[in-house]
Amino acid sequence: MSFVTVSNLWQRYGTRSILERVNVDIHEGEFISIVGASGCGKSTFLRMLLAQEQPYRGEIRIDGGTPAREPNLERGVVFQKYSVFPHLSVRDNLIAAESFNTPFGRLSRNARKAAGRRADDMLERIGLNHVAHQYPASLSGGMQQRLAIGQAMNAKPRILLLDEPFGALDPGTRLQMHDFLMELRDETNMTVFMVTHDLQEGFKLGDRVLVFDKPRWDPHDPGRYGATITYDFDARDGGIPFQMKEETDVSE
Amino acid sequence: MSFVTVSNLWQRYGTRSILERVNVDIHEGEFISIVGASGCGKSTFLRMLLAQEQPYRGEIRIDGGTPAREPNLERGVVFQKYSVFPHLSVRDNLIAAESFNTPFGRLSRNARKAAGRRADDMLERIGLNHVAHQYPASLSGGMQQRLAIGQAMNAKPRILLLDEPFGALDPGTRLQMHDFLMELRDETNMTVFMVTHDLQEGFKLGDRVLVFDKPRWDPHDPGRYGATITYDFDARDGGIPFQMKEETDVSE
Amino acid sequence: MRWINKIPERPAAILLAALPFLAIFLAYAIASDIRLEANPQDKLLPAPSTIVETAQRLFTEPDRRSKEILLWNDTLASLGRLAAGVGIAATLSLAIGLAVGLLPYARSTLSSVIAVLSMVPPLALLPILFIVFGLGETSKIVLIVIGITPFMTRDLAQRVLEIPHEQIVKAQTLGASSAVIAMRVALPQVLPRLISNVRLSLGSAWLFLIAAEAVASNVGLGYRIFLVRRYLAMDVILTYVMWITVLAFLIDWLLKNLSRRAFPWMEAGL
Amino acid sequence: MRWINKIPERPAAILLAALPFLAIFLAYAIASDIRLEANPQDKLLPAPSTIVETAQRLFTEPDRRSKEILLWNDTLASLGRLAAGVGIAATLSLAIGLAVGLLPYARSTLSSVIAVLSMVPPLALLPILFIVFGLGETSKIVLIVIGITPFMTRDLAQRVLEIPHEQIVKAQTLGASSAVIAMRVALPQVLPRLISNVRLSLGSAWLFLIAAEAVASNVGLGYRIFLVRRYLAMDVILTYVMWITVLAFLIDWLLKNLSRRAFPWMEAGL
Amino acid sequence: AAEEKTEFKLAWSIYVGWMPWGYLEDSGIMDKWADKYGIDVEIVQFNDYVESINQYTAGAFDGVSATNMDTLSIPSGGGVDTTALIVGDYSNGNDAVILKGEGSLQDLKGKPVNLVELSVSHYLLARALDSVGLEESDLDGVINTSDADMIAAYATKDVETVVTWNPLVSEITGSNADANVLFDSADIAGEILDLMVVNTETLADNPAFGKAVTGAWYEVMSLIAAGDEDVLTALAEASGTDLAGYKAQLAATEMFFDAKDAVAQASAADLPETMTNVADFLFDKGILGEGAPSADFIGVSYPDGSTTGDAGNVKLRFDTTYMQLAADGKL
Ligand SMILES: Nc1ncnc2c1ncn2[C@@H]1O[C@H](COP(=O)(O)OP(=O)(O)OP(=O)(O)O)[C@@H](O)[C@H]1O
Ligand SMILES: Nc1ncnc2c1ncn2[C@@H]1O[C@H](COP(=O)(O)OP(=O)(O)OP(=O)(O)O)[C@@H](O)[C@H]1O
Ligand SMILES: [Mg+2]
Ligand SMILES: [Mg+2]
Repeated sequence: MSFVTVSNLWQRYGTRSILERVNVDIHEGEFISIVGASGCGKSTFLRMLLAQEQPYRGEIRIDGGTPAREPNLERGVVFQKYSVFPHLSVRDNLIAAESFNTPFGRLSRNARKAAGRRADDMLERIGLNHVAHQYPASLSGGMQQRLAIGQAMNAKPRILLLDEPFGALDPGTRLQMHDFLMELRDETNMTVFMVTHDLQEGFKLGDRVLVFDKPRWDPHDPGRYGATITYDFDARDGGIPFQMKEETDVSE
Repeated sequence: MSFVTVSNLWQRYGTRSILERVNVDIHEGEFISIVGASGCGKSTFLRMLLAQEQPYRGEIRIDGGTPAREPNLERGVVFQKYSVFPHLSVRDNLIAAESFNTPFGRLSRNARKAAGRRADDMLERIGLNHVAHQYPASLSGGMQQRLAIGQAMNAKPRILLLDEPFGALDPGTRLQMHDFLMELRDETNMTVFMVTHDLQEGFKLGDRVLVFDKPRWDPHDPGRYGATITYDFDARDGGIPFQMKEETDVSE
Repeated sequence: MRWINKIPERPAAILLAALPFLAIFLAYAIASDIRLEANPQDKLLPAPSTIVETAQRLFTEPDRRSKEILLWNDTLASLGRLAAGVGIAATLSLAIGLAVGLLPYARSTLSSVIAVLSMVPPLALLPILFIVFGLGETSKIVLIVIGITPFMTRDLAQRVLEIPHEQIVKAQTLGASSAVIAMRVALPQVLPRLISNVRLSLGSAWLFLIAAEAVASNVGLGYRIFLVRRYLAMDVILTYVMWITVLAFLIDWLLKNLSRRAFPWMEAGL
Repeated sequence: MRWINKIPERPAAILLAALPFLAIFLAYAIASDIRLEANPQDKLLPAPSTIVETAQRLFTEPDRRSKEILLWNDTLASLGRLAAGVGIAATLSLAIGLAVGLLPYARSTLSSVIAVLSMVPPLALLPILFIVFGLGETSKIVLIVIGITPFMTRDLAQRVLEIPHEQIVKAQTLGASSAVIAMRVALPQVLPRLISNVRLSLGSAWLFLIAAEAVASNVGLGYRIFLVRRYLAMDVILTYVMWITVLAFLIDWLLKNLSRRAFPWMEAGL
Repeated sequence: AAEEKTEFKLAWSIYVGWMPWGYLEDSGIMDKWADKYGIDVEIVQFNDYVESINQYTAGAFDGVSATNMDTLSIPSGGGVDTTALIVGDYSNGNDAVILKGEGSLQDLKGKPVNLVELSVSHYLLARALDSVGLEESDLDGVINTSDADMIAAYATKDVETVVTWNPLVSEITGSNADANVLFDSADIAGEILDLMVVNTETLADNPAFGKAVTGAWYEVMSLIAAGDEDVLTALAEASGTDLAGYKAQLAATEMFFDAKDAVAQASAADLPETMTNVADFLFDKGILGEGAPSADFIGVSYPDGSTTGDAGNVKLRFDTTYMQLAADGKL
C-alpha cells in the first residue's frame, strides 16, 4: 500500500548525472530522513518530490495520481531559510496558507475571520501566540522555522518536505525543534521527508533513513554516474539497517 | 602574578547599566571561557578588553601597562563573522597581518618574501595550503574561521579574543575547530578569552569559565543594574566550581 | 589615537556641519562684493541682501500684470508635472518590473529592449515628443516618464529576481497562482524599493522637467529660470534654485518617512 | 501550469527578444510612411532608407568645409569630455566617500553639505559655470562633475559605512593606521561599487554633456544635435541618437566586464 | 576697470546678418586686420544667443553680436557701459508673425502665441498688436518656446501662431504651405537693429581693437556686396542652408554693406524714438529689472551727442567713429 511511489527516477543537468535509478515506496504517515554527502543530490530529490523540477526519466506519484508538473497544495515545504514571508506578520503568514489559494490572494471578511481562528489555533500549537503581530525578522531563527512548519501544515499538504530545516540553528534550539516536530507529527500523522546533514538527527526523528550515494564512480569523469539510495534503514527501533538496496561496487 | 587585570569595571550606555563592578585577574597563558545569557554583556566585556570602547569606570591593564585607548597589535580578535578580508586571497590575508603594520600597508619586496614564507608556515598549520590562492568567499565557514584565527595569531598578539567564533558553524565542523584550537594553543600558550553560548564548549576548551549575570535586579527598571561575573569555575579538571564571586541575591 | 576612532563631541559636530555652508556663503559674499565694487549694477552675483529682498518679493508680492504670485503658480505647475510624471513612471516600472522579474516569457521579450531604451538620451528625442504629444502638459510629463522609467524598471525587475526563490516555491505550495504571487508576495516586497528608486530618480526627473519647461511653457519653475536668464536676473535664478533645492529636500524627506511608516517589516530586526 | 513556471525554449526566446525591436521599427516605418504620404518633404519622420543613407554619409563622407568627418570629430570630442568629467567625478567621490565613510570628523563636516548639494539642479547653475570656468572644455567637464559627484559620493560613503565594522577592528588589531585602513581595507572593497556607480551615473553624465554642448561649443555630439534641431534634420538627429545609444551601450558593457575581471573576489562563491 | 591690452574676444551666434563673423574668423581676415594693429582678436561662436550676451555682460567677452533691444536690456540694464561699434543691418522681414492658415492680426485675439518670450519676437508681436489696437492681454497668453524647437513646435497641432526669426521663418514658410505671414519686421523697418556691441571702456582704452574689428568687418562686407560666391557659399553652409536659401534670407535683411549706410542708420533721426519705444516695452515686461524705477532710467546716447533716458546713467552709446573711419577708408 505505497503512498508515495518513486519509480526509476533519473536526473541530470547538462551532461552531468545527479541521480539515477532511484526507486522507493513510502507508506502514508512515514517520516523519511534523507542523508548523504554534500552535493550528492538530496535537495535535487526533494525538488522533484516537490515538482519544482521535472525528472529526466522516471516519475513520482502520490497516492497513484498523475505526476505533478509544478508545486501545488499537495506538497508542503520548509527550507533552511526564507520559508516565511517577511512582509507579513506571524499571524498573517499563517492566514496566507489559506488566502493564497484564492483568485485574488485575499479572503472575504467572513472567511478571513474563520481563517484567523484557525491561525490562532496553529499559533497556540507552535507556541508563537505571544508574537502573533510581530514580523518574522524580529523572531529568532528557531521561531521562524516553527512558523514555517506551521504555515506549511496549515495548508494541509499530503506530504511535507523539509530541506535541512534546522541547519541554521544552534544546538540547543535544534533539540527544542526536534521535540516540537515530533509532537506535531504525533498529532497529525503526516508523511514527511526530511533532508539533514546530521545522521543522529536523521535517526532520531525518522522512521526510515535513506542514504544517497554514488554506487558507481568513474575516476575520469566524476559527472558520469549519479547517486541513488544505497541504504534504507529502519530507524523505528533505533537504527538497524533492515534492507540493503544494492551492493556498492566501485569497480563496476 | 596577574597578566590581565580587570579592576572595578563598569559600562553603561545612556542610562542603562550593562556591566558593573567586574574584577578579575587572568594569568598569562590561561584560556578563559565566558558564558552568560544573551544580551548580558559578554561582547561588551570583550570589546573593552579589545579597547574598541572605553569603560565608564574602572580599567583593564595588560601586563601592568597603561590602559589602551583603541585596538592595537597587542590584542588579536576573531568574530563570529567578517573577520577576514574578502578582497584578499587566503595567503594575502595572512600576509596582511604583517603588512598592515607599515606606513603604507605594503611590504618591501624582501620583507614580502619573508612574510610569504611565514604565511606559508601558518597555512600549513591551519591546514589551508591547498586553498592558498582562493578568496575567502569560496571557503566553507569553518575554513574561514581557521583563516581568521591564523591571521590573528600571525600578528603575534599578547591576548587573543574570540567572540562566539564557532557560533555559525554546524556541529561536525565545530568539533573539528575545537581540536584545531586546542592544538594551536598547546603550541603557542596564548592567553585567550572566548565568548560562547555553548556551556559544554566553554568547559571543554577553557581553563576557567566566567559566568556573567545580573546579581541584582530591579523589577521596575531592568536597565538599572548591570551584570558582573557571578561564577568563576576552574575547568581544568572537568568543571567543578572553585570559587563563587558573590552570593546571588535576587531580593536585594 | 587613529583619526577613524576620533569622534567629535556634540557642539563641535554641529559647528563642523555648519562650516561648509558658512564657507560657501562667505565665498559667495566676497566674490559678489568684488564684482559689485567694480560695477554696482552687476547682475551676475547679486549681494546676499539683494537675494533676500528678491526672495521676499517673489514669495509674497503678486505680479503686476497677472495679480498672482508667480512663484507659487510656478511651484504648483512644476510639482504637478513632476508628480504626474514620476507617478506614471513608478506605476509603469512596477508593472513591467514585476512581469519581467516573475515571468520568463516577459523576461525574454522585454529585458533587452528595456536595456537598450535605458541608454537612449531622452533629451534628443524632445522634438518627436512635441509632435506626438503636443506642446502642452503631456509632452513634459512624457519626457519625465521616458527619462526615468527604463532605469526604474530594470532595477525593480532585478529586485523581483532577487526575492529568494524559496518564497516563490512556498507560495506555490500554498496554492498561489501567478497573479497571487505577483500581488501578494512580490509586490509588497518591492514597494520599498520602488520608493527608494523614486527618491533616486527624482534628480533626473527635475532635470527633465526643467529641460522640458525651458523648451515650451508659460508657467513652471524651469520656465521661469530660463525666462529670466534672458536678462540675467541672477537674484531670481538663485532664489529659484534654492527653492527647488528645498522642495527636492522636502520630497526626499517625505518619501523616506513614508517608506519607514509604510513598511514596518523592513525595520523589524532581532 | 502557472505562467511563472513556463520557460520559452531557445528559438522562441530569441524571437521574443527580437519582437519589441521589430515592433518599434514597424511602428516608426508606418508612421513615417503616413507622414511622407501626406507631405513628401516632411522632415520629422524621415523614411528608414533616408536614415540609412544619412548615417552612411555621416559616418564616411568628410565635411566639405573642414575636410574632416564631423561625426568622428564630434564623437572624439564628446567622449573626451565625458571621460574627463566622469573620471574626475569618480576620483573625487572616491576620495570624499572614503573620508566621510571612515572618519567621524569628515562625516560631521561634509555629510549634510553633500546631501544638500546633491539636491541642487545643476542645469540652473550653467550660466555661473560658464563665467567662472570659461567657455572652453573646463566648464563642460565641470558641469558633469558637479552633476554626478554628489550622488556618487553619498553612495560610496554609504558603502564604506556598510563595510562590516569587524573588518575595521580586525585591521586595527593588525596594526593598521587610518591611512592603511582606507587604502587597503576600504578602497579595494568599494572599487567595484565605484564602477557600478559610474555605470549608473553615465546616463546623467550624457545628459549634462549634451546640455553643456548645446550652449557653447563647436564640436561634439550634443552640439551637432542641437545645431541641426533648428532645421529639424531628424535624419541626422536620429542617427546621432542611435550612435549615442550604441556608445552608451559599449561603455556600459566595457565597465561591466572591467568590474568582473578586476575584482575576482566578488565572484568567488561557495 | 579696462586697460590697454592686446587680446580680445568677441562672441557671436547664428543669425543671417551675423554669419560674416564666423567667416571673419575662419578665413583669417580677422587675423590679418588684428596683426595690422598689433593685437589678437578671437571670435567665438555660441549656440545659445542669450548665453552669449550673458557672457559678455559678465565680462568674459569684449564684444558680442546682439540686437539693440537685447543690448539695452541685458548689458546696459546690467550696468555694463556698452557701445554699438558696428550697426550691421536692420531686420527687414527677417522677423515675422506667422499664422497657421487664413486670417489677420485681428484674429489673434483669444489665441495663444508661441515665441521666445522677452526677445525681439516679443517686441515685434507687441508692435504688431499695437498696429491693430490689440494688447497682449487680448491673446490667450504667450507660450515661451525655444527657438531651437520652433520648427518642431510649428508642426504640432496645438500651435496656431508663432513669432520667430530667420532662418526659422524661411524654413517654416518654405515647408508649410499654410504658413501665413501676418506682420514682419519690414513693417517696422529700422527698429530691430543687429549690432556688434563692445565694452565702452575697453574700446576707449584700445582704439586699435575698434579699428581692427571694423576694418575686418567691412572687408567682408565688400566681398559679399560684390557677390563673391565662395564667401556666400561658406556663409550659407555655416548657417545650415544652401546658397539660394541664404540669399533669400539676405533679401529680408537690410545689410549695411557700405559703412556710410551704417553711419546713416546710427545717426537716423528716428532712432531715439525707437529706443524709447524699446525701453518702454522692456520696462513694461519687467525686463529692466525690479530695481528699475522707470522706463528711462538707462541713458542712451546718439552720435550727435543727444541722449534719451537718464543722461546721468548712459549705458548704451551709438557711436559712429569707427564706422566713419571705415567709410572714409582710413583703416
Ligand atoms: N539547477 C542546477 N543546474 C546544474 N547543476 C545543479 C543544479 N542544481 C543542483 N546542481 C548540482 O547538482 C548536485 C546536487 O545538488 P543538491 O543541491 O541536490 O545536493 P545536496 O545533496 O542537497 O547537497 P547539500 O548537502 O550541499 O545541500 C550538485 O553538484 C549541484 O552543483
Ligand atoms: N553601542 C551600544 N549602545 C547601546 N546599547 C548597546 C550597545 N552595544 C550593546 N548594547 C546593549 O548592551 C547589552 C549587552 O550587549 P552584548 O552584545 O554585550 O551582549 P552579549 O552578552 O554579547 O549578547 P549575545 O549573547 O546576544 O551576543 C544588550 O542589551 C545590547 O542591546
Ligand atoms: Mg541541499
Ligand atoms: Mg555577543
